[in-house]
Amino acid sequence: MFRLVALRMLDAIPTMLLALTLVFITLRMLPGDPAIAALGEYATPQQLELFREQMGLNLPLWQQYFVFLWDVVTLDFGESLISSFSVGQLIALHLPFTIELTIAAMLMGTIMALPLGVIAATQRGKSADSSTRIFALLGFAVPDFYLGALMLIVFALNLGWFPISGGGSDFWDRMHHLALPAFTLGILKAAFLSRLTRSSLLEVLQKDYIRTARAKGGRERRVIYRHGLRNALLPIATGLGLSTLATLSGSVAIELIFNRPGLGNLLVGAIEQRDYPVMQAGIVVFAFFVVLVNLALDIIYIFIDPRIRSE
Amino acid sequence: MSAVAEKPARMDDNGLIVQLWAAIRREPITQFFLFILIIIMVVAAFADFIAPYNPVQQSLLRLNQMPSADHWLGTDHYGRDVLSRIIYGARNSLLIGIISPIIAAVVGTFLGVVAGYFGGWADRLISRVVDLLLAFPALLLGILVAAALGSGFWDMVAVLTVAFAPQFARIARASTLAMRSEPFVEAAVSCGVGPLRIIARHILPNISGSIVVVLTLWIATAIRLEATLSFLGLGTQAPNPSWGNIIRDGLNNIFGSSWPIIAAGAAITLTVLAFNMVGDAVRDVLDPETRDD
Amino acid sequence: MTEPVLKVDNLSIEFGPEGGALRVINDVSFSVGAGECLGIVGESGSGKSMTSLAIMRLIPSPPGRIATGRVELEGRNLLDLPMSQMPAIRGNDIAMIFQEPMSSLNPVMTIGDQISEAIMLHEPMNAQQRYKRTLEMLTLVGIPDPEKRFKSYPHEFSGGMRQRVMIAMALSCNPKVLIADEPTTALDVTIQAQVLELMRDLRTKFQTSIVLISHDLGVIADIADRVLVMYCGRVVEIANVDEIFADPAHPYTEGLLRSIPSETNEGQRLYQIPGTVPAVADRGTGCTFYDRCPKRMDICKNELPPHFKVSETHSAACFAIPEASR
Amino acid sequence: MTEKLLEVRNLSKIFAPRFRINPLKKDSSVRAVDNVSFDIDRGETLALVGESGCGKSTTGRLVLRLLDASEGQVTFDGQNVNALSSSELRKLRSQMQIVFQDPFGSLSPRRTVEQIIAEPMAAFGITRRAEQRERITTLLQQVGLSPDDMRKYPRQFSGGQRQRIGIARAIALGPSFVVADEPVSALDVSVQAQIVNLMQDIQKQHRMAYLFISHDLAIVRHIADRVAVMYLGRIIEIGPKATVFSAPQHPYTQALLSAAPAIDPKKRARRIVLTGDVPSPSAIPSGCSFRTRCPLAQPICAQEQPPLKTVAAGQLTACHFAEPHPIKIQSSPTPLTTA
Repeated sequence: MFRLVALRMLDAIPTMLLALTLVFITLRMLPGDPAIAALGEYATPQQLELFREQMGLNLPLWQQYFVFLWDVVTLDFGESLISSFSVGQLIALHLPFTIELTIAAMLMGTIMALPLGVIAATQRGKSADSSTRIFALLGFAVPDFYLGALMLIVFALNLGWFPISGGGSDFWDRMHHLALPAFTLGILKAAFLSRLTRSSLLEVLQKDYIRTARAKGGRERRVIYRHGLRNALLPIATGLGLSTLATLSGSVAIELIFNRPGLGNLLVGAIEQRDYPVMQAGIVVFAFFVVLVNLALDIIYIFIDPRIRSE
Repeated sequence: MSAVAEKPARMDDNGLIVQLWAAIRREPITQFFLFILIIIMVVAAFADFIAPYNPVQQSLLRLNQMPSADHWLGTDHYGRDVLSRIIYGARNSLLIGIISPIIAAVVGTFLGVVAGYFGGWADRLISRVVDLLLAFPALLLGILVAAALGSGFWDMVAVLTVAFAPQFARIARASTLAMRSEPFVEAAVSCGVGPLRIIARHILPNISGSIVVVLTLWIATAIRLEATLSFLGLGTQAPNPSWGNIIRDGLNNIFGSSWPIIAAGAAITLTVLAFNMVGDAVRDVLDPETRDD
Repeated sequence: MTEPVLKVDNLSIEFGPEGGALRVINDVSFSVGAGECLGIVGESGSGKSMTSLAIMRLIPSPPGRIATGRVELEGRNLLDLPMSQMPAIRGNDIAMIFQEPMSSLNPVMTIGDQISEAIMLHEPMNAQQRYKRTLEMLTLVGIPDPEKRFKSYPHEFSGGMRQRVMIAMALSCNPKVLIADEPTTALDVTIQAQVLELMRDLRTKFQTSIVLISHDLGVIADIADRVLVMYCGRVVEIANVDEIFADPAHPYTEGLLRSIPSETNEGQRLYQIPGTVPAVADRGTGCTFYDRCPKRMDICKNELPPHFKVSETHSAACFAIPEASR
Repeated sequence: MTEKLLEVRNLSKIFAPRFRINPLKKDSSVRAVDNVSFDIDRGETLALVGESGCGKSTTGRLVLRLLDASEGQVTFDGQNVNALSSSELRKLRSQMQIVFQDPFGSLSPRRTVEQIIAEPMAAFGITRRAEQRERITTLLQQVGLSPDDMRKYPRQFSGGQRQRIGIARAIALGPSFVVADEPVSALDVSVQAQIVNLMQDIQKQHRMAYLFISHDLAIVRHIADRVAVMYLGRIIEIGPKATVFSAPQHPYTQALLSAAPAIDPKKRARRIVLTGDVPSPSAIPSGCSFRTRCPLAQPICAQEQPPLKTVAAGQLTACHFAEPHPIKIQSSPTPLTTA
């Protein structure tokens, strides 16, 4: 089992490399001069040349590629063009807010979704099922930033229960700031995950071994939880992984709405202000999380699926 | 129990449209959303005739007005008519939201079928890249490509195409692989039929159903994603209205009026919901095994 | 014969919405005595598996529904019991094994846990006793190295071994009746021989009554005492195993036996039953075999033949059975 | 007047992952078919029997070059099939055809019966609609369907009828050789007889050769002229049907024959029940691959792989302990007249 975990970790390295290559190719080889993109259409040729030199953009492409990889490996992302902080410092400052939001939202979403999904599956076709379907449809149709804006208008602006912007200072203040954005994302995740739980469970409940469990005298509760849900956990875990990444990227918009000093806010600000080093680093950090979550998922699978264990 | 579990009739009996219409007629809710969808499309197409005001016309005389007989949805902090902005915004949102998944479907299906049918190095390359892209949430890919490309109309289309094509490639590849091992494809090979003809006659017709299903459902996602990117300032740019950037504008003026946010968000929600419901009906006809109830 | 352990009376099962329901099982009656093995033969769509699921009340409902009939276990009608009492009977009084050993075991639970779960559900034993009993059962069904195999997962077993595990699980609570639904169909012929031999051994050891369902007449001939032939949801013939193979009374049974290649018809053209099994919706009021029957008469078209006795132990539903022998 | 149609020599197929980067992962290459040789004459039926995973279906596909062989050679009607270019191969396909096991999967669900049967014709230049129609009408009548069925879709037919359509497609261009891959095992007993009879009728009419792949010994006994028994990718016994069935020399063939459940109670007495399971094709035992289950196994079996050696006229057995035996068998082992 340990060997398999190690194997998966090794597998993640080429994936990360590929992801970095993708980021590099997109940022450097797509149409558009990064220097012009950074300095704007009206920059003088001298300015552009200076910028290119600073950023190493006048090196041959393959050299740029290795410089880029080396910078990532040594966690040296250079200096921001706008802020006085280094890029590394900026990321360190902003990252915690994004992580706490993602974790809080996923916790809320999962805790709401699992019971809802099980109820919907076992009460298939009844009113509880229809309500979760409507919940899921709305959850899919309402954009997260719109729901966030509505929450902000109602609970922060009009009712004044929650702060309007910022990330908070001490622990309880941070929780207070976190509540509304986390609930916004969490409830949308719950809509998706409850439906996923329902369909995964329903699919598992069709399986032959469920019939075996009934035939040996298992009561419905036991059949559904011990045999059904335990097996449905496999697709649900995949859904949780996807959902975590979607929440992570969804936090970009939510951070903008609630004006939280998170990574998404930093990234979007950098794109807008053409702060090229910050933008590049922000995307690399997101890519890192994508690879990390997928790795975590692979490892979780080793623990919950015996078939993978004996591979 | 083959006699009891006869599968529902497929598109080869009746035309697809006939079946789809029959399915829609059975569901009053789907009818309602189809009606909504048609209205939204008509409004977007004839925005020039329907919108009561010029959407970019500013007026200092009527800033942040509440809804009234003159301005059904009020005005924003530049005094622009919110209803007119939403009507014009529908254009951008719908065009990008419909065109990009179609292009993505064509590109993705091509790649997926090539990878799935011919295998070999082409498959390895395509699969590896597709797997990687699939690991990224669509929004993140959108942000990445938008950061590199910019935010014109075709830039947005390209952004969404890159974000969605991997989904189609994955489905096309998987279904092609499944079809390839079907005995009827092997039978065609053993009859001396060439690969291109097999793809055209046996593979594409059998996978097109699932591609169309995914396509209709991804249109809804595309509209939402375009709105999100515009909201983040990476999509359609002000003063050109799109539903996403109306909300962005609204957020900057949240103390002045919340009407633009509420109205534009409702427009997105309704449109996504409508596409989704109609997409579900399409799926129920084309791909009845995966239906959700 | 002594009092039957299991008695099924006029069982009918419907599928589909109320009003538009189709009757897939019609008036099925039979009984199984203590220690007896009853074989049920039929082709796909004959309703043999549905009948066995109905005994356990495991028919997916909706859309399925038991419309009429009784299923008596030692005189007690199971269909009268509230559904909440069925789990106490399943696995304890009546156990079942299925056709697909590959998919009938829970993939994320160890073999040992699955067997000891069955024991836990019905026997008042502590964990240690259960463990011991499970090992005994594994040994009994011929699984080598049971301590080690206890911790194995189903995917680590071959099809034949999984079917042994299913048998161990089914017999772990000493059921009165074992229903085996095509237990060897998914297995290769040499493995099938192993499993059949195991079932024969265990039958003598446990004195369990067995209902064996199969489409394979060879398998039925191998271990059944009596045979029930089903066609289109009805019992068309029932007899002792020797009678049915030597002297089939129903034209369907006869056709079935003659269409199997064997030493006796080698080199000859095989007998073939013309036509195909009619769909459930197309079954008329008369004999369901009418369209394909070489002995059909006018009466068969619209009137359903009742069961006529050919001998004390042999009956068949056919008007062509001569009056004299009835 | 026998005339050799197909010659298979030392055919092997190894399924291996294309490349292995990670040295920690197990080698998962599988030798599915190992050094298989046989001949088929014009108009003859050779049955390939064995249990699942023994490589019999793979062999059928290698012979038709629906799969490319790793080693060995197939000669069909004097042509080296392995050496043909893909366009030459396509031309040859009118002469060699296949009937599949799965009557539901082998017909494209979205095409009519007419389109399905016309496909091989179109591939061979018969494109005139009227000519196609005429031929399809004849073919449908030959396989016992009505010409009106032409416009229907596969799902409107039962399993047996679909198998008839599959046969009509296979014989559309008048092939001289057909691989029948478990053609009746997905069918109900009463329908099996119909299809077996049909295949025999067609064989007589067209003087076709069959490679009849099956696990059902009763049907093989009925339809085959010669029988080859496979175990873990190798042919372990091959010979005329009468000899193989009445005097099998390989212990596996003996066990296989005795294991088939029989209605006749007399046959049940002398059953040989093998112990253990078939080993995985990725871990084939050394020497004789059957030794792990063989009641006769000796040390030599683990060291040396027994070659196929002649034990009677036309009968070859791959067992260290098989001895030549005198054959006193008529064309049929039991008198036919009693039926």
